[in-house]
Amino acid sequence: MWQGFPLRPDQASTIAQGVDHLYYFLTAIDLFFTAVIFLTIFYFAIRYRRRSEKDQPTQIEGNIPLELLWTLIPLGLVTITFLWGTSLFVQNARPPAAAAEIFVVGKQWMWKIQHPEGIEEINELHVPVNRAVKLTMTSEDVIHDFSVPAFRIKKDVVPGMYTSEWFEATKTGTFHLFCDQYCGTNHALMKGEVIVMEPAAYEQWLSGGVRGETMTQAGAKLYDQLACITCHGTGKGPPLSGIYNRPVKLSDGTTVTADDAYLRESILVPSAKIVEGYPPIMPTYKGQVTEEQLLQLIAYIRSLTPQAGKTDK
Amino acid sequence: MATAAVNPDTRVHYLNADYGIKSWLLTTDHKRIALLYLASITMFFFVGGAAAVLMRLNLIEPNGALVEPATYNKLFSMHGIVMIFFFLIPSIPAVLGNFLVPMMIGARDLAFPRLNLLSWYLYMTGGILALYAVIGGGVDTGWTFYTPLSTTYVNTNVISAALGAFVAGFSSILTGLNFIVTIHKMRAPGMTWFRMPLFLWAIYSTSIIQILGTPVLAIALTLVALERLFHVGVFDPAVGGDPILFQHLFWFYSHPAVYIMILPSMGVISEIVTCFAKKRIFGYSFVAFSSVAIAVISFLVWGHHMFVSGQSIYAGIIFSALSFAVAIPSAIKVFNWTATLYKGSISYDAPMLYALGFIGLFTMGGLTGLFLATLATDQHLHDTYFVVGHFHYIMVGGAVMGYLGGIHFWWPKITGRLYPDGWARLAAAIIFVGFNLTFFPQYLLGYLGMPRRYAIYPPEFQVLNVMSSAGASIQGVGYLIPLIYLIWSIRYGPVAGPNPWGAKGLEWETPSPPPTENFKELPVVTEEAYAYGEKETHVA
Amino acid sequence: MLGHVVPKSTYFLIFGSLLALTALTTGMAYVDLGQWNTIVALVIACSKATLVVLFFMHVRWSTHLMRVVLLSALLWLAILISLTTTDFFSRGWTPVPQSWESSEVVR
Amino acid sequence: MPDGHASTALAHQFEDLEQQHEAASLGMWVFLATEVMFFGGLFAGYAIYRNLHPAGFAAGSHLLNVTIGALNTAVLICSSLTMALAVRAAQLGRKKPLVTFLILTMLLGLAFIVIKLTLEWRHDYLEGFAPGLNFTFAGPNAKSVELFFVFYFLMTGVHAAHMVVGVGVLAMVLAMAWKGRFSPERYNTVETVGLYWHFIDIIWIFLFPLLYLIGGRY
Repeated sequence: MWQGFPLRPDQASTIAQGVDHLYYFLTAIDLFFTAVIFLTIFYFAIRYRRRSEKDQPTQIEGNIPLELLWTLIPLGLVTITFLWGTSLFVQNARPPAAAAEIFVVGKQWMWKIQHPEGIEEINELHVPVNRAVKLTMTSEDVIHDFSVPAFRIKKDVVPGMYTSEWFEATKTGTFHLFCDQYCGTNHALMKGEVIVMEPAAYEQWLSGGVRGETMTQAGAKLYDQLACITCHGTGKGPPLSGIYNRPVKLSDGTTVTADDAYLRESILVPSAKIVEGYPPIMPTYKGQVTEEQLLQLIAYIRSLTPQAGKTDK
Repeated sequence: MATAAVNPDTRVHYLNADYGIKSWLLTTDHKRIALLYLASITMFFFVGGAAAVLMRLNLIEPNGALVEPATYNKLFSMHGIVMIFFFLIPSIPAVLGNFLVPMMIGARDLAFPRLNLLSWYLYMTGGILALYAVIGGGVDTGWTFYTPLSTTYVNTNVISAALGAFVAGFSSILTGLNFIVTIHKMRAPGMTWFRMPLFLWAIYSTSIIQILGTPVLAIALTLVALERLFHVGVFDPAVGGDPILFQHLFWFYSHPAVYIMILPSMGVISEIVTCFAKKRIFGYSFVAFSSVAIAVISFLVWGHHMFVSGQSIYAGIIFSALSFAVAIPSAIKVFNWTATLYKGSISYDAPMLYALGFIGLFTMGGLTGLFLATLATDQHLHDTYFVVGHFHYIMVGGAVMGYLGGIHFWWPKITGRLYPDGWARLAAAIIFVGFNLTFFPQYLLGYLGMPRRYAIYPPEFQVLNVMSSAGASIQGVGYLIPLIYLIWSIRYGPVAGPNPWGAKGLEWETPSPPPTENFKELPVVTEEAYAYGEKETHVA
Repeated sequence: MLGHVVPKSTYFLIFGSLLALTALTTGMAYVDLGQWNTIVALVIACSKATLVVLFFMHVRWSTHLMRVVLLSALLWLAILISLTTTDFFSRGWTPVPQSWESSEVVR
Repeated sequence: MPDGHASTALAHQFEDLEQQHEAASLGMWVFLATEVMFFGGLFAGYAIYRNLHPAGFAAGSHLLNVTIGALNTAVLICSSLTMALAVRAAQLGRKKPLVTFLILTMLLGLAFIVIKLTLEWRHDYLEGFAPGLNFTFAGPNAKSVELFFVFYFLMTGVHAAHMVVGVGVLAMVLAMAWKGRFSPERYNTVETVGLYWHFIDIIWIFLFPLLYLIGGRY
C-alpha cells in the first residue's frame, strides 16, 4: 500500500484479511451512497436554483414505489452486512482447539503476561508466528481492553471475570498493543508490543527467559502452600482431578460446568456454589491469592484432568 | 413575501412587554424561557469548545504539546459532559422547541409554563454543579462514568459531575413531558396530527426518549454516587457486583440520547428544505413516522456499545441486528429530503446552506455507523478514533449544523431582525470545511488503530492528528463569526418583518417578534403543512 | 367534564380483594412450591397492580391516550429488563475454547 | 361544558377547563411513565443480582420481618382506598368527606413511614444490616447478603421518599380543599395527586414480595 500514508494497519493475523474485506465492502457502500446523495443534491441545487421570485415549483407529495425502493435496498444491504459481519465475528470468537494459551492480567497501567512455561513479561507479548494463541484475560482493578490493531482484535479485560480472544499471527515483526478502554490517568501509557517471532527464535526466547517453573508447577506449589490437600485430597472436599470442563452437580440441584470462571469463583467465594454431597466448609481465599496466582491454581487444576477439552463439544 | 416590515421597537411584543432582570428570571413565557436557554446553552457550548481546542492543540505532538495526560483526561471528560448534557441534549428542544412548539400548533403557551421555568432552573443547577466539578479540580472519568473506575479508582469530582448530569436530566424529563402534553392537548382547531409541521413530529419523538430514557440514567448515576460514598459494592466485582450492569443502564439512556440530539435537527431540516425549495415535503408520512420509528428502535440497540465489553456474544448478535434496523428510517429521511429538492425553486440563504450541509454530513455519519453496528468490524474499530469521527459527524455535522440552521432560520422571528446574509453564508462554509478537515482524518486514524482518549500516541499517527487539529481551529473561527453577527443584528440588523423567507407555518403568521400571547386571535388551520403552491392533482 | 363516578361498593370490593390477595401472597410464602414461589408472588402482585390501575386509577373508564401512555411505559420497562437479562443469561453460553492441554504437552 | 373564561381557575394558556383538566391528567400519566422507568432501572438491577446471587438474596430476605411488611402493605392499601374515596368526594363536590378522606390518607401514609422508620430501618441498622455503614453478617454469602440489603435500602428508601413527597402534596391539597377550591367542575388537582398516590401503592405491591418473600418461608 502507500508507504507514507497507510490506510490500514498491517495485516498480521489470520483474521485481519477477512475483517478488511468486510471493511472494503462497507466502504464501497458508504462511498456509493455518499456520492449518490452529494451528486443528487448538487445536481438539483444547480438545475433547480431559484431564477425568479415568481417561480412556481411543481408540487409532488410523494411516491410510494420510490419510498419502497429506498426502504428495501438499504434493508437488503444491511441484511447482507449483518449476516456477513456476524458470521465472521462468531468465527473469530471461536479459537481453534489447538490454540496455545497465554494469560493476561491488566492493571493500572500495565499488562502482565504469563506464559504457561512460566515466563512472565510486562507490556510485551512474545508469540510464535503461524500458531494460534488464545489469551485468557482478567483485570486487577478497572476495565481495560487488550487491542492489537494489526490483528484486528480487541476485547475488554474486566475485573472479576475471564474474557478471552485469540489470534494466529501470520507475519513476524513488532506490533502495537493498546489499552483501548479508558482506564484512568495513564491510560495513554498503557501500551505495549506484540513481538511475533519465527518458531525457532521463539523457542530460543523461551529458553533464554528467566525460566522458573511452569504455571502448572507454580500452581501445584501454591496448592501445597495453601494446604488445599487437607480437604480436597482427603474426601472432606470434592476431589479436583478429572473435573475440569466437566459438569458438576450442586447442592441446590443445578449443574454447572467446572470452567475457569467457576473455579475462580469457588476459590474466592466458596459458598456461592456448593458441590452436592459436601458441606460448605471451605474458607474464602480472597485477598490471599493474586490474580496471577489464581490463574496458576486454575492451570494446576486443569492439569489434573488429562486431555481436558477433547471431550466436550 | 412580507412587505409590511414594521419597526418592532414601535409596538409591544414579548421582548419589550416588561423590563428588568426579574421579568426574565421569573418569566413563564415560553419565548423568554427559550432565550434564557439560548444564552446559557451558548455559554456551555463555548466552555465545551474551549476544552476541545485545548485537546486538539495537545494532540499536535505525539507526546502531548500542552498538558499532562491527567489534565488531558479532565479536558475530554469536561468536553463530553458539558457538550452532551448541557449543550446538545437541551439545544434544539429547549431553545427552538420551547420557542416554536406553542407557536407552531397555534397555542398561547406550553401546557405547564411554570414547570417550564422550573426546567430551566434545574438545568442551571445541574450546569453549576458540573462547572463546580470542573473548577474544583475537574473530573476524569470521561462522560461515560464507567465503573469501577468512576466508583473506586479515581479521586476527582465524580459525585458533583454525576449529580449535575442527574439534575439536568430532570430538566430534560420535564421539558419532554411539557411538549408531549402540549402537542396532544393544545393544538389549534384544525391542526390535526397530519397537518403538523415535521419539526413537531421530531420534537414529539424526542420527548418520548427524554421521558422514558432519562430516569434510567438517573438511577445509574445514583448507584455510582452511592457506591462512591459507601462502597456498598453494587458494581464491584470483588463483592459480587457486575461492572457491566452499569454499562447496560448507562447506554439504555445514552444511546437513545444520541437521537435526542439528532431527531430535533432532522425536524429543523424538514422545515428549512421545504421553505427554501418552495416545495411540499416529499413523503410527509414517511418522514413523520420515521421519527417515531427512530425513537422506538433507538431503545433496542444500546448493546452495540458493548460488543467487546464481555457482554454475551448472543446478546451482541441481537443488538447488532437491531442496530441495523435503525439505519432504515434514517435513510428514508435522507432520501425524502433529497427528493424534496427535485423540481424545486432553490435559494441559498444561510439556513439552507446549513441544511444541505446537514444532509451530507449526516449521511456520512450515519453510513459510518454501519461499520460499528457490524460485529466483526466493530471488534477492530471499537474505542478507536473511528468512533470519535463517527459520532462527531452525527453530533456536530448533524445536530450542531441543524441547530445553527434552525437558529438562522428563526432568528428573524425571535428577534425581529435580519443578520448579514453574506457573513452567515461565509460562516456556514467555514464550518463545513473546518468540520470535515477535523473529523474525516479521524476515520482514517481509527482504522489504523489509534485508540480514543489518548493524550499521547505513537508518532506514525501525527500527520493525521495535525490535520485534525488544523481543521478544529478553522471550525473554531467558524463558530465565533455567527456569535458576533447575531449579537450585532439584535441592535443593528435590518427589520425582518413577520415572514422574511416567505415560509409557511403558523409561527410566520404573527408579527416578529411575536406578542406575548403569540397570536392576536387564535388561528384556525385549514391546510396541510408546507402548502407551498398548489397541490399536484395527479400524484406521480 | 365530570369523570366517571365509581360507586363506593366497587371501591370496597376492590379494597377487600387487595387485602385478600396480600394475605394470599404472604400465606403462599409458607408453602413450598420450589421455583414457583416467585412466579406465584409476581402473578399476585401483577393482579393487585392491575386492580389498582383499573379501578382506583380509573383506567377502566379513561381515554385511549392514557392507556397508550401506561402501556408504553410497561413496554419500555419490558425492553430494559428483557434485553439486559438476555446478556446475563447467555453470557455463560459463549463458545469457550476447549483446548486445555497442560503446558508440558503443548510443546 | 362550563364557561371556562368566567372562572379564575383557568390558566391563560388553556381554552377551557376541560382542556386544562385533560392536560393535567395526561401530564401526570406521562410523569408516572417516567417514574415507572426510574424504578424500572432499580428493578432491572435487582433482577440481575438476585439471579446472580440467589442464596444471598434469600438469606437477606429471611432477615426481614414479613409480618411488618404485610402490615405496611395493608396500611398502604387502606390509604389507596381513602384516596380513591377522596377523589370521589371531590367529583361529587362534597367538601366534608373530601377533607376527611384526605386527612385519613395522610395519616395512613404517615403511619407507613413511621412503621418503616421505627420498626424496620432502625431495627435493621441496629442489627448491623446497613451496607457501607455497619454491615456485619456472620453466615455464608455475606457479600451477597450485603448486596441484597443495598437493594432493600435503596428501593424502600426511594419509595419512602416518594411517600414523603406524596404526604407533602396531600397537605397542600388538603389546604385547598379546606378553602373550598374544588368543585365537580374542577377537581383535577385531587385526581392527579390521587394517581400519584396509587402509583406509590403499586410500587410497594411489587416491593413487598420481591424483598420480603424471597425463597419462601417454609
